[in-house]
Amino acid sequence: MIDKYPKIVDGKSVYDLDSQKYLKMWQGPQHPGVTGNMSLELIISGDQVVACNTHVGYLHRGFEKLMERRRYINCFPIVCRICVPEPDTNEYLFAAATEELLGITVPEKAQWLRTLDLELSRLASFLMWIGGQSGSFGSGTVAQWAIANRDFVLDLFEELSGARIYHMYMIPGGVRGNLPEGWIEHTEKVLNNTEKLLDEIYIVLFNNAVFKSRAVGMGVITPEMIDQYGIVGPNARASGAARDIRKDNPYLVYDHLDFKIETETAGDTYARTLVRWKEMHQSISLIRQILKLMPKLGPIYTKLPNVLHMKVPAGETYVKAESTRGEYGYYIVADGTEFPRKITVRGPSYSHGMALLEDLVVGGNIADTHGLMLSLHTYPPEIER
Amino acid sequence: MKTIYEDLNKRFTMSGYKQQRDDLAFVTVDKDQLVNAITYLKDYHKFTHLAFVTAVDWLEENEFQITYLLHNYELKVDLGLKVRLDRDNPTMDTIHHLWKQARVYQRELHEMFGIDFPGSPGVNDPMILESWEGPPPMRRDFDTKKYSEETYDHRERQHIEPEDHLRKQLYPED
Amino acid sequence: MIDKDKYKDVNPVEEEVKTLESPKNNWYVDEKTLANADLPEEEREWFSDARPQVVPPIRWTPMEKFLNWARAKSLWILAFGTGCGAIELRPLLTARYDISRFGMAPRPTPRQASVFMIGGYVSLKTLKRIVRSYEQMQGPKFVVAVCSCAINGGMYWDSYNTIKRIDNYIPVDVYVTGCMPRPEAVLSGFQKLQQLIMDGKAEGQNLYAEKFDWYKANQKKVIKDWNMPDYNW
Amino acid sequence: MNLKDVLSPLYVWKRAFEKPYTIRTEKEPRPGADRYRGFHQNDTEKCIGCGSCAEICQNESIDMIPVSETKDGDSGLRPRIDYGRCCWCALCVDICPSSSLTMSNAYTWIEEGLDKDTRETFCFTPGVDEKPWDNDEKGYRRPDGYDLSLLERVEMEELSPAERVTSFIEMVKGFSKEQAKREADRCIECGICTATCPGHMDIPGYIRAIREDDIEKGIEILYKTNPLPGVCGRICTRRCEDVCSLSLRGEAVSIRWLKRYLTDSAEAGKYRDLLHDEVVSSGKKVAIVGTGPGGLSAAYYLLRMGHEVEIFEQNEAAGGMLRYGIPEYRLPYGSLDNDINFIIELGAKLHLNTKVGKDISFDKLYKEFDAIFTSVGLTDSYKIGIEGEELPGVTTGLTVLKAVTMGQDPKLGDHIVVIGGGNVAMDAARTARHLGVDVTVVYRRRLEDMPADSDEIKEAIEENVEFITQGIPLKIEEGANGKLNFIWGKAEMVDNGSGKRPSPVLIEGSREVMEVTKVIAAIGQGANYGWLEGETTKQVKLGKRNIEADRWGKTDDPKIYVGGDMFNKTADAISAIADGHRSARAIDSYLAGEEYPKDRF
Repeated sequence: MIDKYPKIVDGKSVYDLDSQKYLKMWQGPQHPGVTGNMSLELIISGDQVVACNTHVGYLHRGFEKLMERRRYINCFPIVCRICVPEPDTNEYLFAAATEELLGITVPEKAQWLRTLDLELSRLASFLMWIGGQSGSFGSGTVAQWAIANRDFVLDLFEELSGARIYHMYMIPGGVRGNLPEGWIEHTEKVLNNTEKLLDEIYIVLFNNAVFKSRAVGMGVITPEMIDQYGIVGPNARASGAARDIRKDNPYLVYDHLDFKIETETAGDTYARTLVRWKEMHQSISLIRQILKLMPKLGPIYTKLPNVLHMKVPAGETYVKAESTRGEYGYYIVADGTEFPRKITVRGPSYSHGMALLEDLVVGGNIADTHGLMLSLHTYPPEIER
Repeated sequence: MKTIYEDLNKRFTMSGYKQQRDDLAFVTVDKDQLVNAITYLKDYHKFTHLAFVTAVDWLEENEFQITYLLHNYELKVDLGLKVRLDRDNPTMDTIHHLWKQARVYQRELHEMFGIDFPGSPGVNDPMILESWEGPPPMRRDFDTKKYSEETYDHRERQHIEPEDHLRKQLYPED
Repeated sequence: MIDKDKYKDVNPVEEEVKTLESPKNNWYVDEKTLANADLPEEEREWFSDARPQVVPPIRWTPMEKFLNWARAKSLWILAFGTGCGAIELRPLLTARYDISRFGMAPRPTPRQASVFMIGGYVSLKTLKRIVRSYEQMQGPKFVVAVCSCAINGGMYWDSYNTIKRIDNYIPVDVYVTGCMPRPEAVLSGFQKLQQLIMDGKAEGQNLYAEKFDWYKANQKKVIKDWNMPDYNW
Repeated sequence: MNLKDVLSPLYVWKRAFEKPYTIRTEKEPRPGADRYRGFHQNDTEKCIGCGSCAEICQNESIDMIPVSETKDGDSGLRPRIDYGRCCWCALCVDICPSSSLTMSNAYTWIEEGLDKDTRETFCFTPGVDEKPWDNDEKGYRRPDGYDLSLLERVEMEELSPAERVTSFIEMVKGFSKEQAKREADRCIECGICTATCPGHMDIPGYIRAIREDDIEKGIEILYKTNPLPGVCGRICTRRCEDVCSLSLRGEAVSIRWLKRYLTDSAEAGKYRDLLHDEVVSSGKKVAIVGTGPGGLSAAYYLLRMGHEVEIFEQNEAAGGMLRYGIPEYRLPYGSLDNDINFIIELGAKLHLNTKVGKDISFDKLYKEFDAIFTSVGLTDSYKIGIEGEELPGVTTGLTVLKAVTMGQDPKLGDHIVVIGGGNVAMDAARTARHLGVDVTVVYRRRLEDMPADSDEIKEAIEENVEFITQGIPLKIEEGANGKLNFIWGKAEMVDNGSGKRPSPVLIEGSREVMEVTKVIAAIGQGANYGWLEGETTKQVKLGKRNIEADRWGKTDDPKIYVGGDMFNKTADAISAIADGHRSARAIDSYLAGEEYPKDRF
């Protein structure tokens, strides 16, 4: 047979599969451990991964193309679909970018509600993630707990916005709806339970001998790598870089809230998991602060021009926010028509999931690839959109 | 931001500086000088983070615009560098040696817009699409709705425009 | 790599597709045609040449009923999250909805699974894997399609990369609409499927065997390089 | 690694003794949250089928399909929703002008896939196809404090009542460019108005032109169906605004003022450049009797179709009721002249001071011309039918208005009474106010029953016109000092159960006396068919009130066409314009040897 594998990783040797020394193995897209659909083309030698190539595109829907032929208001329902576990960041960024181009300011109350929504979705997304992370290390119990608990957070979303997953709450101009009656008490209950759960998770997961022995020292990101690969968010914070857009370039009402950037120094999977665990606590504290400080009354929506034929003045902007995975950004180019010229979605998974992952898994063993992938918290739909 | 721009302007041919926000500005750079400008910004102005690389299709002007967005962690500012390319023969210098993730962005641009980045590793590999036979799909002259209707099986719509319907029903002869 | 032009010459699919309009009337079965007959000689070895076979119900009705009951009560779901709908499968597996009560459990590989849940939109690249996974599943097998995208394209009705109606490519037993459907709705969908299985109506697998050529023609219409490139599946 | 690490996972057993929180959905279904965006509901009674939901849906998942009867302001279409497309974003609910479309909190809908044609599955028309969630009370409604529609009008600047009674300056100032664009932006382009407008003007079209600041295109659209846009932009009865879908929850788009903005923004001389298509002469001649809106409209379209047109007018200036029946503060003569001059410039031959039947006989017209369009309007005011009507101080509203137009002093004295509640009564009353006369309006029914435009009534009240409602005139007597004693009685509204509006009945013994200088009757007008007598008009039949003709205005004699107030029932300018347009097309087909026009306009 002809050699069909001339190129795998550039700058590295070509692996001759016919030598029987190496084996090519595919993980995904149909693999229970992969978050979203993505596949890793691994070259293994024994149990060890010697090369990796990621393949994405299984979830490609052409969002950026679709948005080019939709009115701005019609982009609003579509953006949240880009990231299923954490749609709200997308909603916020699209709304914020559109408002900036239109020159509209959002009422104060709406800003608080948006922050609340973002933090809740951060909590939900992290709960989903910690379930996957522990599941990938064989601790199915934590996965069950966390995802069931996430469901209670989704109940809050359902009451607030009318949907569990795709909230479509932050519309350009404001938010759709005030806090419902009794919501704050319900939230407090859920937050208390979540807090309790997080402590339990700490006992069961972070003290777990198996988890410790596998996660410590696995997939180390050194501080030098951060800039090289464009690593952001908790992945960077676990390597000691105190970077958080909520602090650095405060948006919404984050400058009214009291929190500090959580960091770790080890840069391995354990540290990343721990940083996220801390951030869940932080999110809970932020939600409590927001509920305390939020103005009780006030408008929640600024009238836009007629959305059926709203023209956005020509211009471009880039708006970013700290999602659970780091810097998430929307780059909108408007050309003065009813339709956006171009909307680029900058998802953090892009660099984490492709360039970084390809290099990090090398040297590990097969069983660790998914733990590693999850510890980077990649989410493929962001990559391919 | 302004000072950085002035410093840049001394060294490179720049135009169209626009301060969008306090922490965000856009500037257009000459195509040939882009890699130098980015290297300079990275090394001397601490724009160490490449947020994204994307392209905008200005079909009417027969040009592509590539936007590189850099971030400075010390000043906490974003700077967007824009380059205009000829749409008929889009080729751009690669920056994969500066950031590791750049090659992925360039690979995507090559696939979605057909912009070539000679020297960028793996740039010609299919990334998202598989066995795609049409033109690069993100180009504006590719009509996704038309393609979708031709290729896939849709249910037929039964929509009637209220305006026409009203007139036909109430004033059939007018 | 495979010479595409060569492949095109051998492949008569393009003409066929135009005549195959309705799933009801125009399908045909030609037992002599091999499933891989379209392929060039040297590539045939990559594919199975066996057609799926129609499995008739057992003549002794009580036995068939018993088997159907058994099938309905142990639905193993293929854990292949093909679209965003898969995110609501996760809560279903937790204690809150507890799908195990109904004898359902996720399975990591198609060969152990009996239910394929299509979670919404299906991109072309995924469709190829879906067909592959579906064909790998052992009978009796069933398909539940959730989300509006699987029914008529949903949000992505004008996207160049997603198929619009999944029932053109694999037979679907039960649809659940919603974007997304809540876990309760998905659960009801599975319960409906159980009911259908017990009534002996969930014959998607047999339909696929009967109309194999129709399905294949549809699949080949959208998936351009049907013969694999050297990687994946 | 220490022993604690090894043992800590055993902590999970603690949960084994907790109460399970599994939801037994199969036993008791869990309802969605109060504002859950579930399946759609539609109150088909409230829905007007405007199609806004279909317009805003980015998935083309909403189809408007015919369900009920089409009425004015209700297309009879209802949204059919395809749940194979829907994404539950609820923008359709947010935009719905009638608030009829809502969402329930139901969320389970399962269908079998096999052995079924899936082309129709998950398609349903909410409110028409019965569904279990039809009567659910919970679910998504438009939240408080959030509304996509722009329900409030852009304020139109007007002269204050005190200012305007002192002169005949036009009271409405008109939109500035910025205001017009903002107002035009409110339109949701549903097109309900287009059908209701008697002239079927492309209202969304010219509103779009305003929004896009394309005045030329706007003018072009206006002239397609209305050659008197400057007039209609001021005095149109605007039935379009009554059916405007925004008016269901807020204020209708100011369609009339937007039209006025368009004509005001374009220079009069440029009309000809804008409407530049070449006309091929047909060599046929058409006579038009009357220069009211009907006649002018017919003249314009006939000219554009290449026919030669001659217009006959009995007064000294063209315009008919537009000039002699509408006071200057509502329609300045300049605007009227603008529109008329443009039509004359196109080549119409205008014969002023020529009364058909007197100065020229109808028979002569019939012989000389290939077709005749008559639109002479209703010129004879109705009598009040009470004692003392023939006294010299009793006159009609039209007489007063005409006198004012011609610059004569109507000699009203210091206090007049106007009988009637229509637009002519309001115009007469307000004209009198503008002349500095105290005015009392006596009307038989209630204020809300008045046929006059509500704005007119409002403005009349602002201008201190006194209203006596449910007052029935009884008698007019000669009083002291050359004044008149106007005697009237109070009435009560009696519902006679016939389903019609309640009618006023005089309260027994009620009698009031008012001393006035003049009594002006403005209770309606009738036609005068004196001109019609002659050899050639035998075939033209008179109906009860109007001339009998088909909807094209064609009488039994295919050479004679009628239009305007004397033909239609609505008796307003835009209907007359529409009649003129319609008849012009019918005449064109007739002259070309066809029976009726085939295309729509």
